Amino acid sequence: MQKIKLGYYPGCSLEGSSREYNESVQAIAEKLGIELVSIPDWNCCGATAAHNLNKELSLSLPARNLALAEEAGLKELVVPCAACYSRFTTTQHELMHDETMHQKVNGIIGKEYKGNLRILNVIQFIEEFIIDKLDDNIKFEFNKKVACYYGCLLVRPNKILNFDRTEDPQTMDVVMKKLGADSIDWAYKTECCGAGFSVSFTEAVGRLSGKIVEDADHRGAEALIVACPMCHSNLDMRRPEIDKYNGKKLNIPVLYITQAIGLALGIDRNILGLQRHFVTVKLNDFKPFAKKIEVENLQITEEI
Amino acid sequence: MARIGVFICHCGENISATVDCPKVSEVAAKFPGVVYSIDYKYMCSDPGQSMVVNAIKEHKLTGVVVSACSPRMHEPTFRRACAEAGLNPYLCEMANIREHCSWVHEKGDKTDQKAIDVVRMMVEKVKRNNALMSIKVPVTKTALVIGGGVAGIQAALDIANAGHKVIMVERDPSIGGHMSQLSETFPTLDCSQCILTPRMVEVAQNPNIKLYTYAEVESVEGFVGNFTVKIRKKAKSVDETVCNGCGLCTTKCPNKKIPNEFELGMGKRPAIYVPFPQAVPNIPVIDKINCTYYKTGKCKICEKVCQAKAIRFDQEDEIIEVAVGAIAICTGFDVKKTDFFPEYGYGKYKDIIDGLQFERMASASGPTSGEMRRPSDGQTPKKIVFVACAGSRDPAKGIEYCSKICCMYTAKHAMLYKHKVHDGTAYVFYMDIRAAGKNYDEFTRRGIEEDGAKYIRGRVSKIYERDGKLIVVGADTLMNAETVEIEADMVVLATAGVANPGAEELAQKLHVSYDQHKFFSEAHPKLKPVETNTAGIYLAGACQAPKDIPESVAAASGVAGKISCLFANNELTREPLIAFVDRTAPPEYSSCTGCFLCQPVCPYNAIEREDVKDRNGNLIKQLAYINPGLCQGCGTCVAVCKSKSIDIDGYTNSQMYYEVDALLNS
Amino acid sequence: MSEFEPKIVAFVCNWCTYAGADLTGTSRIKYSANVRIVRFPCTGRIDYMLLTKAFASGADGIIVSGCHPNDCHYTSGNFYARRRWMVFKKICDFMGIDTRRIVFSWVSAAEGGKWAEIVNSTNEEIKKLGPYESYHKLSTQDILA
Amino acid sequence: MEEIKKIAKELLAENKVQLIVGFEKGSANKVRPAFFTKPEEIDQLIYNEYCIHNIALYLKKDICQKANNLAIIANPNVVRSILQLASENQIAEEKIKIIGISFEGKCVGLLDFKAAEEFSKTQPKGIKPEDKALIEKIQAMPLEERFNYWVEAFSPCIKCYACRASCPMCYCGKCNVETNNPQWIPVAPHKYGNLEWHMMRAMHLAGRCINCGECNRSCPVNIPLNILSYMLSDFILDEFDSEAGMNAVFTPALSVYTSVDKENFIK
Repeated sequence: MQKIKLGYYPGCSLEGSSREYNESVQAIAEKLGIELVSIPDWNCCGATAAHNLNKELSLSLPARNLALAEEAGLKELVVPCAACYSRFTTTQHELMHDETMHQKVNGIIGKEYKGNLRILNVIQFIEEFIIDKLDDNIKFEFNKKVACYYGCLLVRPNKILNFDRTEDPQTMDVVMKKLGADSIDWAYKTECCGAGFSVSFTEAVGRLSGKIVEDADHRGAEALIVACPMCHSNLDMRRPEIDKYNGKKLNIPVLYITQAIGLALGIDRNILGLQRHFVTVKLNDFKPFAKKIEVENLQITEEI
Repeated sequence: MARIGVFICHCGENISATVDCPKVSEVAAKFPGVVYSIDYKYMCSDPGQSMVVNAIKEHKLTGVVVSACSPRMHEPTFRRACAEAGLNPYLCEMANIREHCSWVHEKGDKTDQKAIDVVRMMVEKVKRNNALMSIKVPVTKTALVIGGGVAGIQAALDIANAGHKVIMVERDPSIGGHMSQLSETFPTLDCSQCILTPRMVEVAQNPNIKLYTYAEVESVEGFVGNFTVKIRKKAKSVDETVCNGCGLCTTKCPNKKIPNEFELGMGKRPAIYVPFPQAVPNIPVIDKINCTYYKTGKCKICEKVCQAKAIRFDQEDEIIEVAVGAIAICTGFDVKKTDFFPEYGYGKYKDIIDGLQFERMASASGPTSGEMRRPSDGQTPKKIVFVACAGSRDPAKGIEYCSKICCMYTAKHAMLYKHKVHDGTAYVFYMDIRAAGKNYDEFTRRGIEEDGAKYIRGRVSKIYERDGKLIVVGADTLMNAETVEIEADMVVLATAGVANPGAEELAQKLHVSYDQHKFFSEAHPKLKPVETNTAGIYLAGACQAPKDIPESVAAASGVAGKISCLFANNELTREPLIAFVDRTAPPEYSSCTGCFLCQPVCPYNAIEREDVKDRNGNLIKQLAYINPGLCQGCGTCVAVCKSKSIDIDGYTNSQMYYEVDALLNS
Repeated sequence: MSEFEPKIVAFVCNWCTYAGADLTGTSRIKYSANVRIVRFPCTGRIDYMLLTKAFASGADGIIVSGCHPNDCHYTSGNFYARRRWMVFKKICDFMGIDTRRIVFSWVSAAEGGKWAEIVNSTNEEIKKLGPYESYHKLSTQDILA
Repeated sequence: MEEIKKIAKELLAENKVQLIVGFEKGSANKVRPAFFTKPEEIDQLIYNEYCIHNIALYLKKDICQKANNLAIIANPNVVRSILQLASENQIAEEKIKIIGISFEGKCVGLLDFKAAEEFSKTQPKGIKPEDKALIEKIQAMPLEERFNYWVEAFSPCIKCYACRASCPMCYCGKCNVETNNPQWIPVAPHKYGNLEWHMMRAMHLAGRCINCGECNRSCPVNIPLNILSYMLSDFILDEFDSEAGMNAVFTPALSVYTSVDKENFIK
């Protein structure tokens, strides 16, 4: 089998607070014969500070990474962090629609960014390169009730991303159903988790994330599934503030979708970094995989 | 020698604020052939028109250029003025320096130059205008009314009562339209059906009205006074001439589980059905898609029970061709369905309904016999939320326009709810209350002050279900924009009024224009609100834009008035701007070579083959001949003719050539 | 020297684009004053000889515009026009006549904004291309020579 | 050759036609068009590889118009011209007998229109390689160069109208170039008038030209006029699947449309 080679931008979170996200992405990629090539000499994407302060800077930082990836001969770039993904796609969109700015940014970064790169978030990466391989490699069914949490950045703004339905996204649910999970319909799929206030205003995070965790728990979900390091931090790490807001202790764990896939593929929990979570991930008793699971693929592009 | 007069209008300040009118007039005076040039504040006013009349007489003008607004606005005005002065009206042209110049450009030399150029181009054109005589065509004094809602009913009755024949075409099995679905009407709360059904019966009984229900317009040809319309009468599978409307078939039909369209899916109906008890005509139709016989070849119970022997399974669609002189489009509107709203669950929550569904629920003849029972479990909702402007006035992701009727019907809904569920609470989320109309504001106030509807000014961001309740999340902008969450039992979305599906297709059949929302366009937003750009075709009701009942009825009567005016004459006058083939002396007879490559391009089959014969009847030549009665003046044949043997009055080769040529001299 | 202001002639049909341009006016949407509108009953009437005539008369750019397909007031004039434009464009291209200077468009009576956009974008494009000297020279100097 | 003469002689002898249009010997080795009205004149009739001119041209001239019926010696170009003229209501089937000659010079006997249509389809068509090469060469030129190429190519034109006179499709009684109110095309043979004249002619022939190349042969100053029409014919065949000279009942490309015609060039 020929090895698939894809560009990879881990970003700062995946090297720091969200090491387990990086580990789980790498683990499932390796398991399924995909090589993720990091962009040489990558730099910060600029989120979330740059675009509030300086437009040129906020476009130049991602543009340099994109140009580097192009120079390295990469065609696709997998960007697991939702914030990085948002900055990259926004930059691509803005530069491709504003020739003056494009030239200016090329000048700043001292490179020519052509815009030929396909930028993939983790869900798009899974849909395109993972999902078809699952049937042959899956060991366990992820037979749990899960609440897929998309957060704000993964599907917005629709005009730029043209990915999934903004108000009621479905792509993660489809992946989880494919793993055998019972993916529930719930109310907080795309509500704000508190994001950048994680450090500066933890009370707000407690309130916002509190509602999210409470609703998932209330509807009987056994795990929250996420695809963004920021969401994960808030929902997992800020559990004391969350519990304080809700006035009760909630034990529902928060998993990256790549960790869930890893578990289904039978990868060791520690390789997937599950031990790093603040909320203990107790999920076990997975059923051995018996037969292929057919999932109806929803029409996910939204008409505007 | 041409003696052209140029009249530059200031249009108050509409033109003069941007264009230096005296300068334009001064420059125009020096154009070759111009003998008189003047500017004035309001050319279309009485004194302005008199200036034109007097100048024609005094300066013996042979042509007039009025440089003012769009010819679509005032060309008839000034042509009349010319005629009054004894100048052939077709020797008058307008140079558009308002819509195409002063309103769209900044003040300055470039704009002045443009105005001057436009006048010069029109002067060169008008020099070559021909004196024309208008064309008389006979009028077929029968009107076609498309759509049998309240607007169609009103238009048909008014025209019929004026003594003219009317043909009404309705797509559904019964006339009545959306109004027949409503429970009560604002601002009087009188019962909709009580006021409508007598009018429906009147339509059926009026000897001047021929009604085709379950029928659609197939094609339209011809022009004002002389349309030929093909109507497709869909097979009802019931012989209308025999059926006595006893309704036994509908009660015996074994397949009664079909979602009822009239009840917007909230009730069920059999495969053979009349849409509602007061239907006109009271003749059932068989829904071929759901009928067991049509699906499996077995059943025919309706045929067995029908004592009148009216069931006709082998009935086929019938095409009827009618000749009419005028057409009224009264096709109405539709409401956006709740599945349009992702933030409100894409229509997946049963207890989120639209306004029209609420009307059925509130109607005594509706699926709940007028009791408030929510669709999911039949419980009486104790807390109900009405969302006004659901998706409307939202250019970002919804529908940008205001649907106008929702503020009023939402107030009505809240009141009806409170009248039926005394201990219930009704919340209304709104952006603005637009209650402009006679007794309208009083009505909404009554809803708030007397019936206690709780109005919250803000939009609803999201609705989700939790523990059997609908959680409505919104903002109260009058309370520091705080988030409001209401646990509701039922939600009613006042969704936008949108164009009917099929409106675009109908517009294309009729060759009338429509706007970006697929609503039909009026000829002028203020002065020709019921006319379309196509002579002889008129608009009434909500097919033009969302309208309430009084407005629809008023427009319908307006249309009836317009059509009656048209029918008051036996002949009508048509603009003589039509194509013709040149004729010259023998032995040429014409430069036409008789290739007839013009023939296939004519949309009106107006081009005929004329035989030129000698004295003994021998054919000398075959030439194209354009039937002036049929030609509508598109001029496509003119551009197709290689030998330039065809020309078109009003836009002759010479006129257009010199209009363009005038550019060179600037 | 002042900036080059192109001379643009617009051949439009009466029912859609002329009315659309009227709507631009009533909506007070501003656009370049370099355009001169010539009204025809229908795009079907627009003779290609008038296009070359316009270039010869000093036009730097031409807009030809009418009703969208299926919207023609006369049913089908725009369809015949569309074919004629295709062939005309082909022969122009072949003969080295600059077809970047001829903009074809559909602008309906409801598209006042689109009309302004078409005029402005054409104006910008022609500004970039500069005056159509090669054709103007041909039509003026050679006649005199 | 003998067969042609036999048919022609019989047609005249049996009074089936009043006139036969063909060729006779010209000066030196040349041939020239000739009109035969008596059987004994047929001895002068010849047909050889030099008889390439499109004599369908004469069908619209007085001599043929006045004859009640006639026959014509018709190579594939002539046959196609007749079919195209017929489709444009310029010649009636009852009036004409076609003595068909294939491209190899073989007589195929008398053809009615139906047979002529079949015959027309079997005969070679398409553009000669050298013409195609020239078209491609021109298309590859930058815009300005292309324009100058044609301006220069047309500059020797003296507006003699030989192209028009030799073209069977140019049958208008009053040519557009002769209309003078307005004067659409300047008559003087300067660069501008020449450019517009040749462009107009190409447009008038668009979808109607049968690609006989007569305009090119007749041009005294050797302007490659034929490639204008060739290029368009090729485009029209490609784009609209429409080809002139193949059917006696036919509507040329510019007098019809389909709802799916391309409009990617329209904003």
